Amino acid sequence: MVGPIYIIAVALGIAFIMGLFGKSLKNFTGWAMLAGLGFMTYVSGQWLLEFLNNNRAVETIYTAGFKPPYSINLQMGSYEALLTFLINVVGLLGGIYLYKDLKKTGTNAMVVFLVFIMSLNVVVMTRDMFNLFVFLEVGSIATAGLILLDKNGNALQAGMKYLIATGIIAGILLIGTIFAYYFAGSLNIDDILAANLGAAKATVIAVFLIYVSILLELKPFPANGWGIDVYTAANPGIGALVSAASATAMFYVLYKLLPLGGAEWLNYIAVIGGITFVGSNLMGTKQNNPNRLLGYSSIGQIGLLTMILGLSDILGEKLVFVAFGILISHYAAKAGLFWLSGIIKAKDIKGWAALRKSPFLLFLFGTFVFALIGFPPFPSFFGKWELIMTLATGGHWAWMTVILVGSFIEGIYLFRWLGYAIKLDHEELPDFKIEWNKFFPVWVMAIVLYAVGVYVTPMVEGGSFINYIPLMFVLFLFAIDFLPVYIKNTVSIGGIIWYMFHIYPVLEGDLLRLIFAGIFLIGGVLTLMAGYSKKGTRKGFYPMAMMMFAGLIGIIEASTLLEFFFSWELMTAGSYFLIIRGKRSMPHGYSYMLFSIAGAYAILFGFGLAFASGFDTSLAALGSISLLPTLAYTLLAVGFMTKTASLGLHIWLPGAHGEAESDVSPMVSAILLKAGVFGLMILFLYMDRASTGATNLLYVLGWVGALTTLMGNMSAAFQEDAKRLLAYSSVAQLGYILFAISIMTQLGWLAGFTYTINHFMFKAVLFLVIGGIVVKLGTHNMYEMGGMIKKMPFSFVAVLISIIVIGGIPPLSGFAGKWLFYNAILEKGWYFQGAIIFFAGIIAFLYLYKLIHSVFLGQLKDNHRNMKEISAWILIPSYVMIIGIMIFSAFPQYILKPIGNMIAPYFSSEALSWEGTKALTSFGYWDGTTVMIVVGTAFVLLLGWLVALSSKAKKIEQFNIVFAAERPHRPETTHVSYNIYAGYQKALGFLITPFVTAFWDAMSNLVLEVANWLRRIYSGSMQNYALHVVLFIVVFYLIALGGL
Amino acid sequence: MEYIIISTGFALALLGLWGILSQKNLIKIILGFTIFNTGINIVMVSIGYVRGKAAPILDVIKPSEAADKIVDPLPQALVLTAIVIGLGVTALMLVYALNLHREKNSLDINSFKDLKW
Amino acid sequence: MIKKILIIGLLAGVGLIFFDLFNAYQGSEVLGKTGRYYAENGADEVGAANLVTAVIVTYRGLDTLGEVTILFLTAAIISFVLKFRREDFIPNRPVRITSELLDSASQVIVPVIFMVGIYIFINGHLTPGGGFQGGAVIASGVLLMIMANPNFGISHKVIAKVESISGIAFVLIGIMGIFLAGGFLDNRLLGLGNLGELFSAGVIPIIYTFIGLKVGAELSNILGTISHAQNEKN
Amino acid sequence: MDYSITKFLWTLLGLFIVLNWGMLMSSTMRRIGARVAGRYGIPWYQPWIDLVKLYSLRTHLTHGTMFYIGPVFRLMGGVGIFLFLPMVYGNPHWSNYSFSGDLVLILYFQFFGMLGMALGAGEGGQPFSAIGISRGLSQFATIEVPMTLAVISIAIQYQTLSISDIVAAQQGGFMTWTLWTNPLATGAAMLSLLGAFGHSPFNLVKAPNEIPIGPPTEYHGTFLGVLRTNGAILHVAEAALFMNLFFGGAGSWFELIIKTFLIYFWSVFVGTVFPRFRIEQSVRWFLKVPTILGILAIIIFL
Repeated sequence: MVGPIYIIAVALGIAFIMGLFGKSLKNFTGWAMLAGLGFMTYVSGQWLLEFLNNNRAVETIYTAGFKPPYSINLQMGSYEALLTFLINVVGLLGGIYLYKDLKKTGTNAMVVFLVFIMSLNVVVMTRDMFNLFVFLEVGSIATAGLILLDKNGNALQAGMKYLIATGIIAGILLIGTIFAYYFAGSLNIDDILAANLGAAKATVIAVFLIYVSILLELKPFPANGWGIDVYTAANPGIGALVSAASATAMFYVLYKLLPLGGAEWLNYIAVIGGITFVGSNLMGTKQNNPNRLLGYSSIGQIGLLTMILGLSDILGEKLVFVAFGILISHYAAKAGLFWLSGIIKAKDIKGWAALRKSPFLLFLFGTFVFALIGFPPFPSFFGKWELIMTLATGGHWAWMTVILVGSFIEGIYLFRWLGYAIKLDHEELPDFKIEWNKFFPVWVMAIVLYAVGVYVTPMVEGGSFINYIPLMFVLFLFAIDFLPVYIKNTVSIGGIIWYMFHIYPVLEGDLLRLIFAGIFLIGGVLTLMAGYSKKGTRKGFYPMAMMMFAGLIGIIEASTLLEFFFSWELMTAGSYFLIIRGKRSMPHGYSYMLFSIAGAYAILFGFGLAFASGFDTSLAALGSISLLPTLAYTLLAVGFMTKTASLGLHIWLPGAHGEAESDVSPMVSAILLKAGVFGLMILFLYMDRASTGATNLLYVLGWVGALTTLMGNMSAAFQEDAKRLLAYSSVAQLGYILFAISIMTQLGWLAGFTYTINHFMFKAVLFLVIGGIVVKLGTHNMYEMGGMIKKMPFSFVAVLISIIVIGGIPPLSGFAGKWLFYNAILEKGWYFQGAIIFFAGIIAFLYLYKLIHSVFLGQLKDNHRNMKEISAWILIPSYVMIIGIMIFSAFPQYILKPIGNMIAPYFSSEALSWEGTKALTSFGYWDGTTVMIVVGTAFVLLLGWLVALSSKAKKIEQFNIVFAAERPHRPETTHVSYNIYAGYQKALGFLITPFVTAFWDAMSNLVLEVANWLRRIYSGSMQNYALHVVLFIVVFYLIALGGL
Repeated sequence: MEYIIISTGFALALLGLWGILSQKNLIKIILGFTIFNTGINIVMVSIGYVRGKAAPILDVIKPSEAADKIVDPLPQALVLTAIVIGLGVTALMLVYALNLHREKNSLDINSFKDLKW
Repeated sequence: MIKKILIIGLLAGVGLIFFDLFNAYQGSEVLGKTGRYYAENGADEVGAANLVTAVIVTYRGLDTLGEVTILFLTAAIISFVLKFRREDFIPNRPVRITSELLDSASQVIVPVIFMVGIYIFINGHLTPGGGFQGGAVIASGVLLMIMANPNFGISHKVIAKVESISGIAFVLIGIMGIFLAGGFLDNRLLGLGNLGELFSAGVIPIIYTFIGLKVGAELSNILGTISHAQNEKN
Repeated sequence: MDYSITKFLWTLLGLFIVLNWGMLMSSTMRRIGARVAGRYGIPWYQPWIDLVKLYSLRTHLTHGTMFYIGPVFRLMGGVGIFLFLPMVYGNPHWSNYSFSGDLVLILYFQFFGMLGMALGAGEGGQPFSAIGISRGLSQFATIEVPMTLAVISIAIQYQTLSISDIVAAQQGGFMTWTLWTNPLATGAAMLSLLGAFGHSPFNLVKAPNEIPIGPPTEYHGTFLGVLRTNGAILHVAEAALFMNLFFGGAGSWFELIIKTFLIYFWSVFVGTVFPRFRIEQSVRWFLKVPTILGILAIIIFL
């Protein structure tokens, strides 16, 4: 074992030696620096291993061979080992990253760099107050030097601001230290802590001074303009170090000194942290300079960490895990992002669209963003989870809200940025070249994130259940991403099918889950089949699709809250990437993500309440929510409804589904939406229905569902874009389902299931076929199509059948839903909602006819004359679905009966009974099979009759019509499609004025305006920044000690 | 006695702070900073003072009776360190000021507002 | 205007803090625990007559190391911040002729100054003063030379060598402490000798000599760089 | 559930009766209309002649498969409603295949024909057809609102959706008819009936007096014949549906003929009195008075 003291000794030794030979041999100094960093990394690393493997006692190093407090002592415990290791790793990587720049500036720069990292080590290890001060100063002077690595005016100004601010702070710390010595009679931190200075009226000032200076070093909002400027102006490589290494060290200093003042100071710290977290994220929303944005984000994250320390007495033994989870994510992600920024060198985040030139970097970027927001499988996810759960246990709703709101705001800008990088079409993209030394560190950081994420998973309560098999599969698909489509497609389909067999025995007997598993997996296979029609390699499609399916199936498998949420987030992430693949889907993918995050946080909050009610980690906890049950139910419902796109939360859907790729739309529409339905069903089944909160909620949801349906169908009727029409139709269909299951009777749920299954099948067919046609004809506008029945008969039949199902026309299965609806509504007594539902149901015919007529009937356009049928790979899955529909229509009892039996126990009355093929309720009866037979027979007879009458009808060509004895010259003029429901719109269009969209726009503008107004405090004048610092001190003093 | 010293120290620190916050000329601000530091140093020394005791140098004082005859050596040691650190920082600030002046040909604090928001 | 009021308000606030501190301070009649320890054991443990030196160099040697490092850093930073391209460099810029008095006086005084400086840090463990003070004095001598002859070029090479070697020596002595004595920077490598003599207090005189050289070198280096920077045409 | 051949034949016979009665009724109505307009009008047997003529026309021109089977769908719609509707109360022979589904089935089976027709006409590529269809759909989408409300209302009233049971509940004299027991629902339904039958003022869908417009524009010969046949059946069937729901059903064919005549006459009567609405006008109209009536009809049961 190499003693920790050698970190200092060797680093300084090398530094001095470099000074000695630096001038003469340049290369030597470079390697010497790296060797020094490497050595430090090695020392701290070996100590870390030592503490991990055989948990040995904490090592104390006495300098000068005298015992503290008379001499300075350092300490190397597990935390010190970990943090020094982190610092040294980022130091080493940073050294590699900056190697060329440092070398250009010369030996001295390298010396400074080396000493900088060393000083951070000492800051972490030292147990002496004054020594802490000294090495903080070493660190800040080194920083002030490194800022000037790129000599530009901005860097100079930033450095000056930094010097002045830290100068003042250091002074305050110095006074605090000397008085601490005066009161405690010692400079040793442990002695000072033991002296309990917080108690006495006089001595508490010293405590205050120390706290305030340490907090100020952590750049609290608003006294952090100087810090942000440093991030902005300095070389990103330095930004990475300041954000990852210095912040880590300072964070640990705060942790060391936390007990200084006693409990009541923790609240102040937490509040300051919270304000910083929310405030600086808020201002980030208005920021376009990448480095500055990262600065805001870093400060926000450190604010969160500060806040967590402030909440330490609440978090108890969870503190370490939570703090570590979030710290490590911030550390790796920020370092990575700053380094990326250094590679791209864009002045504006729009410029990051250049990342598209190297998909791998893009992948890394995505990794970092998702890690920062706290998506699985990254440590921050588990950190946040534990954090929320623990806070909930203590009943600290306010803190939970602050955390979730802050994280959401962070999502606002991070995902706008990611969206730009993935999709934005931006002129003058900076073109960058990747040198290995710049690329390697970023790469390592990404690995760290994944590795640590997987490593900490079992440490979370119930985390060990999380099933990583699907994720491994995703990883594998990433590995083979370079292969052509058909191979990856086969692999994916194979994987899903294999998983079907794997999961069937698990779910056997649980019909509810079995049905949804069927929808997700079978649907997955069928929709993927369409992928065979695609050419090329489709980079990144398959991993993301599989990630979505992994999430979906995970939701089904989940037995604990954690698993459920884990999979939920996974699904969100995957689907986001699928959606944003579309040509024009950047804004839609963005709003989808925002709604999803907000929803996820609502769910998280609800889960927190559920967990806190009984410390039960299993999903059953939803059944016994005793803390604010109404709020919990509402939050959960809202969370799930963001996925089902119910009225008010629907605005992301039309764009997202409409603009997505032709085979992605069916995935996200027919399959993904069902995840929300599943969530709602689980919630409704578990929750205590007797409670007034639940009943009121259900009543409201009933109305929401009904209105959603009306809005969806009506909007669909006025669309000209085929895919948006279908998207709105999905909104409406999900409205039906929401309404049905809110009824909470056996009939209602049967209706709900019928709709779920039907919508899954026909929407898959419609999106597949229409999507295929849209691609083939190269337009979304229906009025530019027409007459396709001649060219694509199979597609026509598929669409026709789906339409009959949507319309609920007997004899097809859609009618089953309508019939069940009627009975359910009469039984429940929700007559008016019911009336709205049926009204909407009839409006459906408007868009259905518009769709099929404008695309397949009417006049064939000249430029489509030599169109062929769409790819068989699209038709095959469609027709599989059609067969499914037909079976369901002819023999509904085989599906509805077992479902009825399954859900019967949950409901008081068993309302539906069966006589053979005949379904009976207290109101009416319906016999699907007979209807099928009767209609079938009669239809055949009548057809036969007509054929007999006019067997040899003569086929005439397109323009041969009764057109006022004229012959229409152009099909465009004759094809009646554009805005055909003008009259209807005139009469009822006012019903769908986009209030909701307007509302959300107003909201987002509000946020941006507030942000813009807030950030004016950063006037840029270094004097003002000094003023902020002093202001912070004085205000904090007055609040905390009221001037004694 | 020591009260006068320590209050002088505080006064100087305040004075320096005032200089930092109100002066427009960069050099003056830096001067303010040094004054601020000096004040703090004085405060530190006076903390170590023990009434009526001599400097902690054992030339005439016997080590055996040192404990009752000398003032606390530690703060003086700290002050020395603090002074040197202050020196370093000040030097750095001056160099910055020099370069800033090269950039903008001005030392007015308000001419360095390129970074904002 | 508003800003002025704000500033005054803030200063009042800080003043309030200081005032409260002032109230909390009642001077001291006897030594604190730490101070007492030094007073009682300093002499026999470290053997330095100047207890402040004992504290600086030995008890809190790590601080001193950091201190030295800071000067070192500052020098390094300044030298790469003020680095300028050759073509901007005027070898002998026209300067005001320095007065006869200053010129000749400097030639007499400078050696004396140097000697004083050296004396100060060699006797650092016995008399007031030490490495830093001595180094500063030496640097002042250098300053005087520069003032006397603005184009006086200090050889950065030499300075750097002195600086680095003394730094390395400092660290090495520190490390030797780990092996041969109580710990890093322990001064009991050599015998403590008897209190008050020049060759006493273990390695303190040696360390202080190096510090003195180092500080002197660094400060002169800084001065040199800054004065040199004046030679840049702008 | 009886799929026997005899049942089939009885139903066929019923269909025949309904067909002929429908044609007679339509000719009569057209005469009445003509008289009101001061014309002499057609002879009562005109529809039979038309039908024979249409069916015996030799030229059959088709625009394609969907165009060809569109009329079949249409006719299937009419026949279907007839099939699922118990015609004469209490007589198993005339209850047709009503055991396979209740009121809801019939309500939704209406769309079957409409959709088929719309698709068939759509393939014709005739702009007038498309226009007519869009109008028809718009109008129908609002007609159904009062209708649905009325249906819900009587479903609440009788606690059943089975037509036979509803009729059974109305046996016991004139005053037990829904017309009296639930006048609001009846009102709403009868107003929406006006739209369903598509006479003036709600006949913009196929404005008969101008140039031929509306779904059937392209249809001729046999196809038109099929459509006419359907028209006859559909009118009677729908009238019979209303009869069952609101006017105590029918104990015998005679009663059915009278009641259906009166119900049908009601729409003609309104039609001859009022001028034609534009689409948005009729949409608004149906969402005013009839809808309010329907809502009241439900409110009274709350």
